[in-house]
Amino acid sequence: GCGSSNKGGNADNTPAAPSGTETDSEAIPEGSAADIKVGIIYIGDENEGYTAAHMEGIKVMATSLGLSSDQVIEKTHIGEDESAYDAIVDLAEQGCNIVFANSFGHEDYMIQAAQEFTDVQFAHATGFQAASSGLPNMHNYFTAVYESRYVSGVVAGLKLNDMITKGEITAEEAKMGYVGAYPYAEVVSGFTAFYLGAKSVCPSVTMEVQYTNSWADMTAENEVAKQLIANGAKLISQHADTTGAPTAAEDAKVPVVGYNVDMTLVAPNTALTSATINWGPYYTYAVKSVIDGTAIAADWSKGYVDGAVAISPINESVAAEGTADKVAEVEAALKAGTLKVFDTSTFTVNGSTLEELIASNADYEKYSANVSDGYFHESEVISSPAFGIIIDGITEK
Amino acid sequence: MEQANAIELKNVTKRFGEVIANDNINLSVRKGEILSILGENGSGKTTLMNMLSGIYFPEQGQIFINGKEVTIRSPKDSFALGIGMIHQHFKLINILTAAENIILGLPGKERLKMDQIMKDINELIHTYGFDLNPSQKIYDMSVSQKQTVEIIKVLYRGADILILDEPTAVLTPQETKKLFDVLRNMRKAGKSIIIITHKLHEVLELSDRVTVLRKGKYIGTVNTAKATAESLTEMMVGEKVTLDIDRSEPVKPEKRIEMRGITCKTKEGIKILNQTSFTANSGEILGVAGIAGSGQKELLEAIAGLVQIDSGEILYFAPDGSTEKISDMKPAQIRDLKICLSFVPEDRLGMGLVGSMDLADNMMLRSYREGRKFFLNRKKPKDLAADIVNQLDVKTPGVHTPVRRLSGGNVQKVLVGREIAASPTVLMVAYPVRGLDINSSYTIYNLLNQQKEKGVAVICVGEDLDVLIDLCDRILVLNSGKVSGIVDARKTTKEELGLLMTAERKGGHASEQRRSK
Amino acid sequence: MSMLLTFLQNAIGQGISILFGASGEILTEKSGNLNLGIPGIMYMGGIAGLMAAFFYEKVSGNPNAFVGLVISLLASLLVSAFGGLIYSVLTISLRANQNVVGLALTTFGVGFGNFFGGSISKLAGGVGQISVKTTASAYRAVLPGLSNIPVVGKLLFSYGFLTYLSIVTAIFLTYFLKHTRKGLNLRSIGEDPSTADAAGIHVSRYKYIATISGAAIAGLGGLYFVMEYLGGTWTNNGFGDRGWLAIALVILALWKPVNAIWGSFLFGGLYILYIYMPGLNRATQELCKMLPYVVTIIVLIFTSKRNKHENQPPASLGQAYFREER
Amino acid sequence: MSKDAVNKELFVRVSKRDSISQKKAWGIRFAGIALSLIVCALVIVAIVNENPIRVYMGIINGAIGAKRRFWVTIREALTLLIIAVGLTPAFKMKFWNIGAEGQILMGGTVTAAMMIYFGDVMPNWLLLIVIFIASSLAGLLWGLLPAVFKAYYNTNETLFTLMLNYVAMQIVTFCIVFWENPTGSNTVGIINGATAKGWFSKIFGLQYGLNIIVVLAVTLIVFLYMKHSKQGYEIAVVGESQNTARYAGINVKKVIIRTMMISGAVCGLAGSIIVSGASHTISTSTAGGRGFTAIIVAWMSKFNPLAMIGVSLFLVFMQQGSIQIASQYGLNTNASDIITGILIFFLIGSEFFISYKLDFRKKSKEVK
Ligand SMILES: Nc1ncnc2c1ncn2[C@@H]1O[C@H](COP(=O)(O)OP(=O)(O)OP(=O)(O)O)[C@@H](O)[C@H]1O
Ligand SMILES: Nc1ncnc2c1ncn2[C@@H]1O[C@H](COP(=O)(O)OP(=O)(O)OP(=O)(O)O)[C@@H](O)[C@H]1O
Ligand SMILES: [Mg+2]
Ligand SMILES: [Mg+2]
Repeated sequence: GCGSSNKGGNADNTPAAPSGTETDSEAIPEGSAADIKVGIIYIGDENEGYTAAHMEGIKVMATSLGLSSDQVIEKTHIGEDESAYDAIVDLAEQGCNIVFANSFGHEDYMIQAAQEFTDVQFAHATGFQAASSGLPNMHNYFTAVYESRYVSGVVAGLKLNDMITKGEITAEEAKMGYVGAYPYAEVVSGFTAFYLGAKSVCPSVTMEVQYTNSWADMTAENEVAKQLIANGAKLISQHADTTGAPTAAEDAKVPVVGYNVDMTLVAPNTALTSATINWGPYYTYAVKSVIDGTAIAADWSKGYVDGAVAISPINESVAAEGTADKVAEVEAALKAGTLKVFDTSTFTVNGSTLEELIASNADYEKYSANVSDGYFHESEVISSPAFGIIIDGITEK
Repeated sequence: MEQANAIELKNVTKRFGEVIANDNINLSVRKGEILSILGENGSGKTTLMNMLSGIYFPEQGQIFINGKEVTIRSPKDSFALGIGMIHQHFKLINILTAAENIILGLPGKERLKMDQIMKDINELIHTYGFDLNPSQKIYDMSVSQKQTVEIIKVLYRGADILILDEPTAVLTPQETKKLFDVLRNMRKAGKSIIIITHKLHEVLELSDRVTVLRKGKYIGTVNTAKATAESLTEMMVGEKVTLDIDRSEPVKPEKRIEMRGITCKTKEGIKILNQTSFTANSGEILGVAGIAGSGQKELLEAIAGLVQIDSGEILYFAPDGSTEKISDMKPAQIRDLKICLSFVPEDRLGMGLVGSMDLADNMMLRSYREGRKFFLNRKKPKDLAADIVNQLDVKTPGVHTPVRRLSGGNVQKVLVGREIAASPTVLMVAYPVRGLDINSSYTIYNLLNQQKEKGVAVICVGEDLDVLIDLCDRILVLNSGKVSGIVDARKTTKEELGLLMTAERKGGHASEQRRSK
Repeated sequence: MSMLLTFLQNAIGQGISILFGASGEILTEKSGNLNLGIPGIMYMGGIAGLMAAFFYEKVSGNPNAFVGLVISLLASLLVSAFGGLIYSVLTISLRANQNVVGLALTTFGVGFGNFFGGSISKLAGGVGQISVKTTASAYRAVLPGLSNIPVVGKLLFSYGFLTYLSIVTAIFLTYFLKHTRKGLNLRSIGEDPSTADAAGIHVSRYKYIATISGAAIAGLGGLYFVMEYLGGTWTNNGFGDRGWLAIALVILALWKPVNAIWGSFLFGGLYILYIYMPGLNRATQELCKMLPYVVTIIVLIFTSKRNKHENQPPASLGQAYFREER
Repeated sequence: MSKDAVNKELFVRVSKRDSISQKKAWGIRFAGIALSLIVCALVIVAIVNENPIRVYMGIINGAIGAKRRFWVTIREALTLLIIAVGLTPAFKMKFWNIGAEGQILMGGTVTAAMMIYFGDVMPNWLLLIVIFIASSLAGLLWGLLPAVFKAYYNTNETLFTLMLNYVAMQIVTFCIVFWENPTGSNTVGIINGATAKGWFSKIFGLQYGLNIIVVLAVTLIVFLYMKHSKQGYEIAVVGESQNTARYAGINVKKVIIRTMMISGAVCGLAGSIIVSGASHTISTSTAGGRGFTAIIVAWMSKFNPLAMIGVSLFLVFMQQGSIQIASQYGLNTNASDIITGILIFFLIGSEFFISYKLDFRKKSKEVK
């Protein structure tokens, strides 16, 4: 049940468009895509990988649904403060039927707006409060990027194996360095998946994580990568938004796995691949739901099955031989559901399995809802990542 | 063929906003002569000279140098024509050495060869008999040393025409004499010299001809030989004036200020006042004489509470018979005791007045705190400013003109006017007529005498010994921070004072050199 | 040992941009112009070099590293000099307030950098796709023999030519200011333009030249960052606050370019120290990031206690000069 | 150029204007604004290839085209105004306080702390008073530090205050580690979102009523203080010459410290207006460069608070407007910084023609 009759006073200038609720759906004729308006606020702009990926997703959505350019209003550089609220409300007042926001800190402001504009749909990426807010027009979305990180980990593991075989490093020296943004579940979940992917092919691998305390700080990422390399990392990966780490890796001639965008131009001699997210499927789904008048899920997080995640083309000149075949195999298994990234039999925490810990340690009890059937159900309870555990083999600095 | 004039100005006019600083001026300077320019404060002397030196550009009129019409757009053009000017306010860079200042802006080998430059300068110093160390920094120099640098700067450039704007205002009689010797030597060498000064005796002593300006207009030029102090003053002012100081006898002198063994040190630890003791009485003018930098400034500042005192004490004897120890007190504390010490400092715009504020706001500089109100009372100072403008004939567009815009003499009138208006019991003045024209100077002397007659204790630091002798009742002579004598002005002579000022001048140099201003 | 070496090497790498900025600003300030637009100008210099290289590599199918270097260097110098020109016209000829113009120029310059960064990013096909590898390789080329010497080679010879240029520039400027006639004239303008004017020095010409060349030198700091440090790519605001640190360094270096050399290395080191300090958690790391600023303040307090005449800012700094002004 | 032309080369003399009528002065300023708008239009047209009239309509629409936009413009202008007003005493004293960013951040941080820790323990009106006092004290402290060292050691305040901005920034980041929600997210989120404790309450039905009242009151007080109070007079004297101040019996150290305390306190209060009155959160971008823009506002207004109202409104108007056209035409938002820069260049450049006039005359003779 949605409060469709509860029109906000400011929505008068909304064109005779559907208000995206289930009850209205029957009344709306086909082809109403022509009347729909979509708004989105971005934390950054096309110069920053994370936002660029969202922009790409919006483009995919607009193309596939046949929206014209004046049906999509984009606002860049919206901070995580009152300006987010101003921008969201402005979009709602401009007649947008659905408004997206792409940064974590936008969520509170979006909820504020969602309370006022009950016939506009609001969808927020990386957030976690939609379901608990009780607002029918508030939604969260994310992707199972851990799947693509796992796959990129496999690519990394194969490269390490290759280096061991060639005698460049010993099996014990197979240490990876990871440039993380914050010690935040999204990051932890991501690098754990990456590590597990590498470990699935290179059992001796270890990983050191260092944080930059920023989502996008090219210099810090660059410097942290250099430090990791100086500290013995033989391969670099990242969960931070710039090309800082690949630049450093290219300098040091250390193989690197990127994030968000293809890094081969920045690091032609060392970039292996990047874990990427396709936001297109979600945006298409959400906007289509508004057009069709169907409900949008409060939480949405999809992976390989829906084409929401992928890895960028493998740089054949750097990757180990046979990588493509192995990747295809792993991807197929993920799609089929036969392979679970957070399979609890593949890792331990302080020497114990996750199941043992949940049973014995009060700190881990909160994960009990996530763990069943031998694996950790990431992004299933709510869309945003929940895996915040440092497993054995990974050290944090 | 008659030889062309070195300089000839025809109908030159210059305006600053509404002020016509120069109005159709004609002037000529012959080769090999010294021409004085006389005029009251603000009559446009400096402005006129600045047009020759390329600082200002005339609105109208023509300039001929050696018979050829020229356009002088910048100081560079002026140098090229062989004109060198020594400005009223020193044009020296404090953090540079004398030598660096001298070669400033000159063409030459790009890489500086200071050794060679020093040699050249030392040669010049030797030729003209100056006393200067070219590698000394300007901030370490006394006023007269800075003056010397200015002169060498012009000579080094090989100027044929020399303009000096009030060069003697800050010099001692001895230094002035030396300067005049140099100028006479230069005249002998065929150079043309223009000198601006307010001291008539210097005009009469040095120059060949005198040109007089009044209120921006050209009045006339006379041969010095045919002129007298009185005739020149009349030309300047436009009417007959009497140039006498009528000194009255002190009335009921009572002890007001007593300084007992005061010693003050500079930051570098040099004693600028050394065991100085004296008393100043009500109803008399106590003169303070000494060569520059002997501690005159500090003497007044010590009383006013502006310098740190190392030892000794200063006592104030109030008219009601009570006594206060005011050494180690800040100006505000002294004022809180209701002691009214008025002080006209040497540095008018850098200390006595706020240049960017108008006359009215400057009036309350020392009194704004009166009353317990949080907000200012602006009516009183405005009225006071209007009074002073009227009474002292201050030339200003109005009481809301920033004082920085006024000419030197008028600035001084404003400052003295304010200090007297506070009805002080002690009035301290430092170089009260420096840079002032004759008429204004006598106005100030009369004001001091009036104060004395009112029973105020006046302490006056001065450089013109003739004036001190005519004006004061007693004269205190400072020598390297020590009192070398206190004499009766009615009985002393210039020679006696000169002797006291210079006798056994040990260490005097050091303190003189430390003076930075 | 290798960690220390990496640290020192990167401290120097971090310092070079700041050194260029500080050297340029010193030259500018010596003429009495306090150019707070330097942070913006450094962005302008960086993006201009990158754009020039980008279009060159795009247009020429087979780009030559050296040609790319020359083109981007010229573009960087020109555009940052243009920033200096805007500042000069407004403050010298039109006598506008230096602070306002400087701050506005910084706003303008940062916007300029990010705007064009975004634009070429779009042209390049998206974020992270700008790459001028060929040109950047010329900037990053090191002397092959020397850089291979163990330790010393890494510490002293593992940098591109801009690093050495920054040091040479600082030394040359020191020599210029101290031992040449023009340097002397320039210093005198910064101290007292009316005196310099009376001495026949062309005040506005010197001010223009010093400000514009200062801006060009500072712009090289941006170019260094983009080409040598980042290897020829761009992110918005990636250059961060280095421009402000450069202005800070001017004061710390007491207006002497040679002092800025070690000062910039110190800044660079403190800037990245938190990455190398063991035993920090996220909160204490943030405190550690305060170090460059706190150390600057402490050094500042200590130097201010010795108030020598020679260590003061140029006396006329920040003031417009008009000959006929009283 | 022909030889002839060289001889007739124009020779421009600059001279000070006598005085200029208010009408003419404003005429020149408007000409400056008009010229700047034309140049901006050219720039925009070059980039987006749009009819400039439509672009300007877009700007107006973006700044005041809707009620909400209008109020956002007002809110932002008020914030800028109070910071500029806060900077005025310091700059009037020739104390180069470029540390407003830090003072704002400290005020904002303390405000956030009060909201977080005292949100449940006192009524909102009391909490707001506590916030005003505490944030002012925080800004005051941040202004006091450089002032003390300036007064006693003559430490360069430009650098000191600049560095304190960064220190404040790190303090905020440090606090965020403890206040962030959820852990690791590095965002504090809306504080007291449910209870609205510590938020500016509506006044006269206006959401930003309290912002208006506080800012205008502070502006008026600072105006009176600077222009008509004895302390304001002391500030002007110290700014002109410390020697004169000493001669006048002013305790220079005291004035420096007191003035910077006031300046810092107002900037700290501005921090509370941003946090309590608008964003309800704290982050490193809470000050967002306003501390620097406010310097421009203060100088361009020649420290006249009335002019500051106009200048900050104009700058914010153009900023909000350019953000709108950026979104409308798919421009990068950084274009708005370029436009702001150009505007300021022209506005401040036009001041020259108010104080000076140009005489063109033919160069008649050359100096040989
Ligand atoms: N730069 C200036 N701006 C405005 N007014 C000026 C300027 N220079 C001089 N004046 C005005 O022009 C008039 C002439 O001033 P000038 O300095 O030439 O006088 P002067 O004869 O040298 O006086 P003094 O004996 O006091 O040195 C005065 O009214 C003065 O206020
Ligand atoms: N600070 C500076 N840095 C670099 N070059 C400068 C600097 N100052 C001046 N120059 C250049 O040096 C040359 C000589 O300058 P200078 O001011 O000495 O002019 P000039 O040739 O002596 O004078 P004019 O051309 O007016 O006769 C000029 O071309 C000027 O561009
Ligand atoms: Mg004069
Ligand atoms: Mg004079």
